[in-house]
Amino acid sequence: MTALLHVTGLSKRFRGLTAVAHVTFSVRAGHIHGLIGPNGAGKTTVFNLISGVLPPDDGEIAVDGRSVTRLPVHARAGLGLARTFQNIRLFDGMTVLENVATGAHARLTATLMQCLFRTPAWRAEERRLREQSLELLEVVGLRDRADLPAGDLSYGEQRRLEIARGLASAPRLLLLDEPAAGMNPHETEALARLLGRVRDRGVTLLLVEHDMGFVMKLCDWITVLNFGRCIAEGPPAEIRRDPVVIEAYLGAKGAARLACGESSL
Amino acid sequence: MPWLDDILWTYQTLIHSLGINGLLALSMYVVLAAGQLSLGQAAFMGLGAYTGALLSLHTGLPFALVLAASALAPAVVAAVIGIPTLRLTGVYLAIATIGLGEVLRVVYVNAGITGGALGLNGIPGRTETWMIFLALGLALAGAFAVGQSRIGRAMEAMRSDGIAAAVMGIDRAAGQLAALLVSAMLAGLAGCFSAHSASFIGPNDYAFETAVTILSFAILGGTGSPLGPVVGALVLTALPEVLRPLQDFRLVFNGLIIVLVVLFLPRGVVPWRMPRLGRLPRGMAP
Amino acid sequence: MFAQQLANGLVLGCTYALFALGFTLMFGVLKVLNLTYGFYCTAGALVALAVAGIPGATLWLALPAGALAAGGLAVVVDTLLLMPLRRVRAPELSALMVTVGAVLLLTSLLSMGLGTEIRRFPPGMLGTGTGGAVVLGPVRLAWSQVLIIATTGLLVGALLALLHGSRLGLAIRAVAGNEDAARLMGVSVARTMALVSFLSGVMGGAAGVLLGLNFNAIQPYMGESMMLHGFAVVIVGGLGNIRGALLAGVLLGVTEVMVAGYVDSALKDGVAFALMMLVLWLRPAGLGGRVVAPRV
Amino acid sequence: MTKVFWGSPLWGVLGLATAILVSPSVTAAGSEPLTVGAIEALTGPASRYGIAIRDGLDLALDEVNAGSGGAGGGVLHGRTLAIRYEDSGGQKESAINAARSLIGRERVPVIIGPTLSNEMFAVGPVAVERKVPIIGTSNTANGITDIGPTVFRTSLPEADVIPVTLKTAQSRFGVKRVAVMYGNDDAFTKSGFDVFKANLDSLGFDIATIETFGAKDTDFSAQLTKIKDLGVDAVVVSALVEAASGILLQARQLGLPEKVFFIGGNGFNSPKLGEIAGAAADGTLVGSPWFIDKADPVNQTFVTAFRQRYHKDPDQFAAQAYDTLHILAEAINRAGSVQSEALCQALLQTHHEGVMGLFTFAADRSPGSTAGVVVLVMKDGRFSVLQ
Amino acid sequence: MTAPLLEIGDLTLAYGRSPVVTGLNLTVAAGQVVCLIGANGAGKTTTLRGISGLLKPVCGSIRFDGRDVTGLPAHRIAAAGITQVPEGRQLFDGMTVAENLRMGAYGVPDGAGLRRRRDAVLARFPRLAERLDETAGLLSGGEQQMVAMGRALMAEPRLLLLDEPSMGLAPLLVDSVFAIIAALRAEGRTILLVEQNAEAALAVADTAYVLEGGRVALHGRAADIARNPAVVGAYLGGG
Repeated sequence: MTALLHVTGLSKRFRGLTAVAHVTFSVRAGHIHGLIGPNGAGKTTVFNLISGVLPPDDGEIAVDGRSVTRLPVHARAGLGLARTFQNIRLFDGMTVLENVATGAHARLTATLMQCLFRTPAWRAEERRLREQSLELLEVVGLRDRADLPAGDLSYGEQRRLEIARGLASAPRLLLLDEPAAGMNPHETEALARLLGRVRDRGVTLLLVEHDMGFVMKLCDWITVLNFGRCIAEGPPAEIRRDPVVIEAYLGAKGAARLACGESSL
Repeated sequence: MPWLDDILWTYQTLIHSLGINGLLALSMYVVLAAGQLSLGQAAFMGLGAYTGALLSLHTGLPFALVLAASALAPAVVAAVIGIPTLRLTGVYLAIATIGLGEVLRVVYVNAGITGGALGLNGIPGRTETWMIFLALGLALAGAFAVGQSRIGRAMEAMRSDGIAAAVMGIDRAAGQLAALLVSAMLAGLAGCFSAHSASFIGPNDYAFETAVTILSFAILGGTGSPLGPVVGALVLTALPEVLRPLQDFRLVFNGLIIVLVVLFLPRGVVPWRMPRLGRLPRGMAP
Repeated sequence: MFAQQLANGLVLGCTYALFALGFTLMFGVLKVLNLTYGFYCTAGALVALAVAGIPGATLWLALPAGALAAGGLAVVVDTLLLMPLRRVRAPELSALMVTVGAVLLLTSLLSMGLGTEIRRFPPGMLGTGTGGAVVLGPVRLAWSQVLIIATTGLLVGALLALLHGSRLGLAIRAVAGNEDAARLMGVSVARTMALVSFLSGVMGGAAGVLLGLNFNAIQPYMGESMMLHGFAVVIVGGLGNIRGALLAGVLLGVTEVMVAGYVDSALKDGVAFALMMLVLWLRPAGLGGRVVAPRV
Repeated sequence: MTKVFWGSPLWGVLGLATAILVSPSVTAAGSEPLTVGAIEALTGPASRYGIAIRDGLDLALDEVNAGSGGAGGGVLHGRTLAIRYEDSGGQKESAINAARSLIGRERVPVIIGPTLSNEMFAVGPVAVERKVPIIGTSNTANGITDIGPTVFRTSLPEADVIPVTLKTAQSRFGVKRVAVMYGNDDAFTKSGFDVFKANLDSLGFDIATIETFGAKDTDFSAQLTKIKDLGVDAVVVSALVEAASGILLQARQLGLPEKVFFIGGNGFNSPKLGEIAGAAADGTLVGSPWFIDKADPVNQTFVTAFRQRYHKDPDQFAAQAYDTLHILAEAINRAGSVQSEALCQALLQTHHEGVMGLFTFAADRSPGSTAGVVVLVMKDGRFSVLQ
Repeated sequence: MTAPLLEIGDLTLAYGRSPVVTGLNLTVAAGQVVCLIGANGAGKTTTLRGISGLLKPVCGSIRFDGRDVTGLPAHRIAAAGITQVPEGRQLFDGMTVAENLRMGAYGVPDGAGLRRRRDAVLARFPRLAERLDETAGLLSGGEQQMVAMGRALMAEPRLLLLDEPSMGLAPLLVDSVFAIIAALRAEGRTILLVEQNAEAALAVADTAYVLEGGRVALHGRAADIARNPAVVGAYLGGG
């Protein structure tokens, strides 16, 4: 397996604060890769840098060996990069189905002329798009919501819609920013199954998440950030035992206690 | 049927205005649909009018070419204004386009060829009613076709959330610039038609009030679909002619409409929203 | 002649800066491009005119009356049109559009009610007529022009002192910087915004009175015709930047006069726009900084 | 969604619109009043001209119908003359709609107006197309009557007034070197400038500089400072009264010597000039086709009647309109019908002794005589005839 | 225990149409430190925004010191004696440290009272005394957190709401933040604390509430909660 995403020496400062400092890690193709760390550790900033929403002060980002560091946001979608947002950003006025279809923008090929004259090629593409979008909605369980305005969905549904929209571009790498936030355990479990299926479709996932049970169960590999720096990296089993990580989360006492009895909610 | 001819003759200007204002409203829609506000539609219209009138007065170009040139000239100017301002927030384009209206007025007033403050008169009446409505029909059909394609979805996405749209691979600045260019072309076309319909144009015909009137077409109609602005234009163009007493209050009325509609009827009188994904294969409903 | 032209430019520039002050303050705090601002200028001048018609009234009564009335009007407009939009967090352009409609509504109502003819202050008010000029070597300045320069300097100073030296100013800056945090500190954001509207209106009104006095011409469209220059000044100076507005106002005034005096007066009207486009292309944040970038 | 659409207020509006558009118009026939059309700017910024014109027309109309001309009341042996006014608001497009409606629906035989030269450029071709005579009472721009063979005007173009003023300045005050200022964004002032320029050249003046300004400008200091340095005898200005008074005031503020006086175009010809500019306006020369204090009895009768009816002083627009309606009534009677060619012919034969003096049409359908032109001079805020 | 200083009954809060907090009951007694823990998105910050008036409740009641403050605007609630240190600090970036502190006591007129408060805050955060004239936005993260807490203490609040005070801080600074909270507690101040760092929060608190999906999943004495294996597991994910 090769590295699909390669991040080297990434740094970002906001005014006086160093949000990300010399972060280096790789995401292997076919993996579900977790990015964890306490609040304010710089995880979302790393996402913003990878997706291009923010320009880095320093460092390199490469997708499939090709540097995307200086590409504008919209150009990265064409390289197979998609993402969701921590504070859900759907197109509220558009329907659920249209949101998914918009997600496919970068891979559609219809030209202005084809759209204007509704050529057979355009029709075929739109028909395929519609089918694929409905199928994606099926996958995230929103098929029966297809014609509602996205703004009318519940919180959990909106999260799932964002994932469907992210998948619509048939990305190679999907960045998920706290996909389980605000979900109850039942929903979280369903989400885990969904993401498993997504990986099985051949999509590599990089996710930021706070629900540790979720992360530990789902991820193949984990990178831990604290104070904008990488403090640990490895498979879940290792990370769970890594004293540096434990200290970052619980402090030394909690870590000691954790060593005795493990259980989950 | 002479009485019909008479009615058509009597209302010819009104009928032309209905179509021309429909085109202008559509030009406003194209910008608004992409999430920007231009107050330069009147200026683009004026540029089209002057370009068309000068070509007709001084060259023997066929009308089709004159129309094409009148659409292109404002598009070039729109690019000069749009490229720096579309990188910034919406207010910059609004300000720059208001300024454009003023500066073009200064140009018309000072350039010898434009007849200065006296304007241009004796412009041949080359506009036929069918041309206007053919253009309006085509523009409307085009707006629908494009609006229901990936381009239309991209426009609404960039209006709704610029960052999310960018992440979907949508180039916001380029999309909004394209919308502005198309809009300028439509307005230029409308200007060319109006110049060849009224036979006389002057530098003060394309001022701020005209821009606001065009905006009021779009706002009244609503921007959920291209139909809204056109209906708005038809209503606001016919109304003063129908309700003569309203004439005195024309500008007051336009201003009032914008204020009331934005505050109380944000989706306009045609609240219908155009679907962005064709409902082609109905068969596979769940 | 050069010295006189420089003085002419300075006076003209001060009128631009004076006009733009309230406009830029309003944008800086309320984050709204309020096109009705030009109307406050007209309203101030007209109210001052009405007060000046009362026997025994002087400029020192008419000026504050006009300014306060314009301030009151600004609060009414803000409360009726912009507050409801703020409450539902309507998009930025909605607020701009409402003011586009409102300025057309107000101006055309006024010109219907009063006619568009020019009015003037009664003769004998400070600076009107031909009398009263200060001669400094080759430069002649009418008293009304001196008054404009002095008022502009005074208002810029007073505004900066208010913003940086008082509790109220602190609250205004806090609201401009971070609305929610200001709320948590006990600042009534609604009241502060009303206050800013009022202050802007007062400055617009005062500018209107002084412009009317200096140029002896008051009519419903006077504010609107200042708007383009107002835009140019706030863009060149940097949106929301008070020192920038002063700088850009004077720069614009001097440039216009120099172009008219030494190049061609026909080009004078294009200067504002040219300067604005130049800044937009080269330095969109304006000379004073503070760019309002979109969310991408 | 569709439900909302069909229930929207839009349909009520459209329905109303259709109902009014298709409703039949009432046409005049038989011994009913003879109705002529008038398109004037009765609202909007130009309404002060339009309303003055309507006042003048209405005054003359009542005189015609009362038979003050001596030959019985009305026109064509007793038919009452009536005027149907359409408001253009000073807007070109409204003016065209008004003209089409007057001609196509109301079938008026002749139109008076419209108020502004710009409007005439737009409306003229429409009237010419249907061969309807149209008489401008206030259009002073060049080229008005070139629009077509049924376009007349009774207003003296600036081209007739300005040479008189300039010659007076040359002969009486020895003016040689002048500076010129004009508002370049207004058709009226621009065309006034064109005439000034042509006549200054042909009369051999030395033009030191030509400066421009905008109609909305309030600051003229840059131009005036430049002029001040050029040492001219007079400043020739083509401006509307707003800008004109501003220019006069600022010129004195900037210390332009008292002996340098101003020569104005028709825009200066307003009592407002003295009211606003006061002493700064002293010495200003302006030519006018009419003056309120002209001593001839026709004028005195008009002024008295006007004051009595409207409780205000007439201006030149009212005077021109007043004459125009009398000229039209006489022409209708001479033609014996309102048929287009006959009426045009009759108009061309006009020989009317009115408030503006003796009026005839030249072959180009513009006024044929400048005998009525007077040169006025400003003193203590009021114009008086230069003796 | 005396009557609670803050009493929340059946509080429901929503952004737009989606409820984030439902039927929340919570009390804070005077002199107590109460902490609110839970996963991201559980509704902790939303609860604080509801209490401080930044978010109008959909239903439910908030009583402060026996007075109903439900639905009051934020500035009135601040005037009543509740001060929030918001998540991410939310300083007035363009203002100086001194001005930020001044804003904290916005309701207090200039004078001796104000000087006394300022001296007290500067005594607590001596580092800020050296930084008074610097622009707040350019300070380091730790210093910014000090400004944020100092600004809130300028109001001498009767109830202090702290939202994630340790967020993004280096370990040494986290320790000092909790030391300050402990000191405030020792002085008898009443604090409602939202914290990701559950361990540290529970150590300093008297009472704790565990939020899950916008509802209270657990509550009790902080010491008991800290020993609850379910809570412990939730923070590093059990097997």
